[in-house]
Amino acid sequence: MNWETALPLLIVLSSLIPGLIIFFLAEKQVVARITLNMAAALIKLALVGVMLWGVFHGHHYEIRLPFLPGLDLVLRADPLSMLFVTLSASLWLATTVYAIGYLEDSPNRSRFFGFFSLCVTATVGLALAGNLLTFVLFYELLTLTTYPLVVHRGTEVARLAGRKYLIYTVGGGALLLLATVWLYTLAGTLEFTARGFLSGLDAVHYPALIIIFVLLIAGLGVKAALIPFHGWLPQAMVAPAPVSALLHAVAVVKAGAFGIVRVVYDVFGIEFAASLGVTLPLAILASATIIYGSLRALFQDDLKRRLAFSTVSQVSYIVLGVAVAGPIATIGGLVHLVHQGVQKITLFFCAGILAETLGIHKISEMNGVGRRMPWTMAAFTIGAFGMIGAPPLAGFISKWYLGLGALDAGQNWVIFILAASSLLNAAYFLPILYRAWFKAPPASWPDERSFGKRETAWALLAPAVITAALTLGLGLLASMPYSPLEWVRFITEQEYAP
Amino acid sequence: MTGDIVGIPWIVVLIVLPLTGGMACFLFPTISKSLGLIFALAIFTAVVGLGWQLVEQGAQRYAIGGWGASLGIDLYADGLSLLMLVTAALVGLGVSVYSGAYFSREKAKHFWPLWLLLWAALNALFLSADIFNLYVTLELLGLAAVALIALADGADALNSAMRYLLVSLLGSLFYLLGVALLYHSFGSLDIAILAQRMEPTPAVWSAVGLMSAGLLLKTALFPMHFWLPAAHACAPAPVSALLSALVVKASFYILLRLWLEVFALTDTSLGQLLGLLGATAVLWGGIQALRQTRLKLLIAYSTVAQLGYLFLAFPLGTNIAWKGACYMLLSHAIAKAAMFMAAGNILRFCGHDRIADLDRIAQRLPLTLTAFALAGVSIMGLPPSGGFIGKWLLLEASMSAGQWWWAVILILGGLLAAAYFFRVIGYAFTRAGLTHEVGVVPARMEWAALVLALAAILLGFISPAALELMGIGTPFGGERAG
Amino acid sequence: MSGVFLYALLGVGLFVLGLYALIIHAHLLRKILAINVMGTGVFLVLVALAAGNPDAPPDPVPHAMVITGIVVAVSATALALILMLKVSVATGKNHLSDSTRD
Amino acid sequence: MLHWAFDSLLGLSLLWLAWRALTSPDLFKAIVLFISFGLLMSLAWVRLGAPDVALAEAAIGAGLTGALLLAALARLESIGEAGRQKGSIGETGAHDR
Amino acid sequence: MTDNRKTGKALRLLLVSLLCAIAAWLGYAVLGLSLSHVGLGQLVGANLEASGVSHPVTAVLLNFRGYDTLLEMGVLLVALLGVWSLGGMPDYDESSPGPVLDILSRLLIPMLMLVAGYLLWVGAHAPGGAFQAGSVLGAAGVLMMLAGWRLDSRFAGLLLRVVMVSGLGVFVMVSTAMLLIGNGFLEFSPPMAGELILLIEAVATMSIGATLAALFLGSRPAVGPDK
Repeated sequence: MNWETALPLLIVLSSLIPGLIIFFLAEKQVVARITLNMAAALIKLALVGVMLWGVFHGHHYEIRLPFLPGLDLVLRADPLSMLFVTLSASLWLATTVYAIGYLEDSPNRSRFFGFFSLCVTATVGLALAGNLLTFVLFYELLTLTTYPLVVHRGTEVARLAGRKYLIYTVGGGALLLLATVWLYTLAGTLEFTARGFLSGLDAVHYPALIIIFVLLIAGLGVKAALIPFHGWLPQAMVAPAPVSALLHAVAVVKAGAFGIVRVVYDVFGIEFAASLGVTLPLAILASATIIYGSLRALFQDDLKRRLAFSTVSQVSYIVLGVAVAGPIATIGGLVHLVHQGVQKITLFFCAGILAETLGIHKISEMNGVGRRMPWTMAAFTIGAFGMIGAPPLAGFISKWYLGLGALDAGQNWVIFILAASSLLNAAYFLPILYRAWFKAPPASWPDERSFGKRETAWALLAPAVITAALTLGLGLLASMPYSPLEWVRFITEQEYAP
Repeated sequence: MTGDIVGIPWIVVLIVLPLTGGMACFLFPTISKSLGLIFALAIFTAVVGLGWQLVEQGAQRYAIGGWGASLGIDLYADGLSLLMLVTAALVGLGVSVYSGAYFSREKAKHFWPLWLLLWAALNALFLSADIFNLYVTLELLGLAAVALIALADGADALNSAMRYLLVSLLGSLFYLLGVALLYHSFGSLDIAILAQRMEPTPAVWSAVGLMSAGLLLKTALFPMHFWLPAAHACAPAPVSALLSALVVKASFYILLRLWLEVFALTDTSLGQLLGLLGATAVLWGGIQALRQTRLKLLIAYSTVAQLGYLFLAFPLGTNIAWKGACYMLLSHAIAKAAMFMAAGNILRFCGHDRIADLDRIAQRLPLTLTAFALAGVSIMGLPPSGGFIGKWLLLEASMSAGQWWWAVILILGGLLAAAYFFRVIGYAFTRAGLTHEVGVVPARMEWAALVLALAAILLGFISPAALELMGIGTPFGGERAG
Repeated sequence: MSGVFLYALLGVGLFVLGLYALIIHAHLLRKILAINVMGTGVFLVLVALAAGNPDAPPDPVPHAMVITGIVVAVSATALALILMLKVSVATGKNHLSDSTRD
Repeated sequence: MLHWAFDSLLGLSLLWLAWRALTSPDLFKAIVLFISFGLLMSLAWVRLGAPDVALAEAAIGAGLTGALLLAALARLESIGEAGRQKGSIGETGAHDR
Repeated sequence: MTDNRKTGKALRLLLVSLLCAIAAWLGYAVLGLSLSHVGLGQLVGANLEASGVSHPVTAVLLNFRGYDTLLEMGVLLVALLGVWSLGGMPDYDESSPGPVLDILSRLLIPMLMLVAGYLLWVGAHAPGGAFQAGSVLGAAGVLMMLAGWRLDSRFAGLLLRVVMVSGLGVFVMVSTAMLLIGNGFLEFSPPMAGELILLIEAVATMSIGATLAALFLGSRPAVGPDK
């Protein structure tokens, strides 16, 4: 159990054990709970940093636990998993601070933070999964641990939203399980290998492999909110803000997209998938989701529902990047995984702050909110412009690479999709900004809580501002050695045959 | 040290211990509770001892009275019987701890002797290699189970106990007629000897039909499941846990043992019929469970569905399929026992078990709810639970055997299980004030349910070792073609 | 020789007759009677075939099995009768009320 | 030849007794018929060369089971009466079906 | 009204035809059995003298397949436990026994005791044995209860329970004792096999008689302070 094998397990345990302990903490033990939460988040970030540095210098981290005769649970740190682990760990820290501030004195916080830590455990486990079996295990765990958070408020609306969430995710999980077993019986192994392990199979299995691909994409598409499986996402917005921020913008949705990336690259292999002819329909489905998501977002008056539909369309950029079979498009898709995460979490933080301090839920109530809360709206504006793809921000870079990749791969129609969706993004974000900055504020806010001279609690404001700054930073300093863009270039070198 | 551990004839100890325990609890009712717990622990260690012995020396055959196979009765212990004994020991220990706090003094006097004699019948049944001896153990099991159901005083408990008794007697008589035909065809009652002399004559075909019908009636496979829901729902909570986890599985064990060795017809059309009945049981049980308004009835119908899974292995007949079915059996037993205990806690706490009004448990019975949730994870077959391993192995077997329709049934069954499970969990999270005074639930009862549920989850991680243990003495035959 | 088969067939006849009565009658006492007749039928099959070859004495093993069977039958009948009485006291009816019949 | 006749006569009467016992309308008569069926059965066991079984059948099968059945019938009727006194919609009488 | 009787009749007809088909098939199967070689008769005969009793059925019942009988004593005990756990039963109306029953029972009961003793003893070398003797004893008990006799409450506590359990208890104790002296479980070494079997049978007879009588009574006898 030397350091090379212990590290991945430690990263997973660093949020599992505190989570289990938090369950047993009484409601009023606030200090203990906060310290435990923060300690867990910081330790995990530190460990991820060490592993990031190690992987960059070629160390090999892997741990195998016997799970089934002939199949093990594998936690392995390869460059692709490091991308998602770093994203999850850093954003979990920010969201923990935010959640502590947000749920100041609401009931059952121990239960909330317990399941919150279990969710991150599942996400990190899913990211570090070394074979499809481990991935499926953590994928199902993610469903089980997010359900109590969706129904946390305990209202009838929350229960119905939870029910719909389950119908989609458990159904998706079942399809994924069926496809995984079928794949195992055909291929004999489920290990993620650089250029996929299916190219060796003889041609008689090709129709079966296509059906398996469809099942896998359907199973993963539920969480990646591809149409027609996206229905649960807008309804899950009934959950408290930290949940919709971390889970429905980062953890759950990205898990689905990350799964599709794994399947296309490390199970089928991009060339083999292209030869099977399954990448084009996937690209079309992703494009349709992008357009559909943006269109639906236009007509939502509730702020969080508009952001939810925006997430539905934004995640499909990643899938589009993967489906367009070309190295540059892959870079665009993968880097968008990080950028979209950071930008969307900023927007959800701001939405939470508005709801918490001013009681604003509808966009129509946001007149002149910029004057009342300048810092929050500044962060919201940076996030919004990032989404639209304005130059200095992170969003621009991923759209830039997606466009270049499409041209390089000869898929010119993708350019029109990107252009159209950017226009639609502008169409549903700019009115919010215009209303917030240029309209006169109403006489009184629906449910205002004053925080002395500061505009809101620092625990809520700080995370939002930090992630906004991160969006700016990722955009400007894209070509720095440790930036996500360089890291993604490091990944794609391995995915494509030299 | 290991010399004498392996030397003790654990097979005999496993039968004598519960018998003496039952008698002791009957003789001294005032201290029957502590006696019962002591004997439960002793039996658990005896099972561990036998397991150790099997690992060291492989399958054990013990000739009672020293007479040998055809004349006397043999006891036989291999991987399959060890699995069943471990299931009985785990669930038994959990139920013993739970019943310590569940029964009033008056009822406990009757519960402990009957429960330990039922345990003796189970152990004797899992270890016997003689088909008439199996008939006697089946009767002992049936009568003890009926008496335990009737412990819950109430019109429908007595009613379902009566119906169960008649069904049990009918099943036993069918089985006995099959035994008579087999004995007079081959002149022996020992399973191993019958397996050698077996040839397909009309008498053997009717014996197969009769014994299978009798055992299927007692296992409550689909068309013959009518008696199970009422019996399991109206019985006291620990008794329903015993019935669903162990008693129903005993007749399945006999059918499996006969099918594997004596009948060896796994790949004929009869296997397909059983698979079909199993599939309908999975779907029918799931749909009925969805329609129930009372929690214990929902769990009882879930048992009908889960039993259907076990029969999916018959048409497949490969080694993986049998191991998958047996693993499903083990994890279902433990998870279902935990679920019934949780339902018992809820019933004692709220005074009713109407699902729609369970919406106050999450905050007031957190341990019970966690136990119910973890057990549910295993029943649904979601990772990381024992149920998942069983489901994975069965899926793998049906896929590699090319009969993919069983895989679809497994997936649909899982979805139905998720549907009726989350319907209950959904209500437990909604927030509503208390409208009546509540019964106190002793901590011991909540912890017993939670520990069993955790065991069901833990089963998900120890499957390589467990599957290897199950393979001692190759009960399922080598890697025969599917 | 033919006597043996005559009794064996009689055993089968009693078994099936008992099964018919068990299914037809709703009154619990009659069902218990039917179970007993079926039991006797099975025992008859067991012992009749034991007297197989006329020259040697009949095979004692089925006799032991039947004696055990008879004692098991009487204990089951005793329990069934008392349970029937309890059901009759509790539900006021002498037959099974199918509360959850499906 | 005589054996064959005796056996077939015994078999037929056993079958007839069983059938009458199971389908006679009056419960008391059914039990009495069942007891006589048990006694005749012990005769059959003797014919089949199984004296032990004959003894057991006579003592337990006919004797004790008969006694249990009659006691149960008597109690059933006393429950029926008690039920009717309380005005509950008990069975009209044990002698039905 | 008529239609469901009609369907009732149709269903009954279907049932009868189905059962006749089953009977025919079973009859055909039974007739197909060739009974020439089969059966354990010779094997039992060969090992008879090692079993300690000369009557084959008793040898099979108590030595060769003694384990069946042990479990079967368990069945009797469970039946009794079940009946007692079902709680009170309207007690058998012990209206004072008529003079005929009284005199008859005074004559018959000692007779029955004697017959039971004889049956027990003769079981070693002729048809008889524990179960037959036990049931005769049970019949004697039933007769006593019919004549209005009830067990004195002083003996209705632990002592009664010991008698009930003694049948199974002694059998198990003797069989495990064999283990301690080096034999296998339930393996009676020939010189003392006869005596051991007689001991087991005697206690079993007492226990079976008491159990059958208690099953007839139906409820636990009025017990003094629960010892």
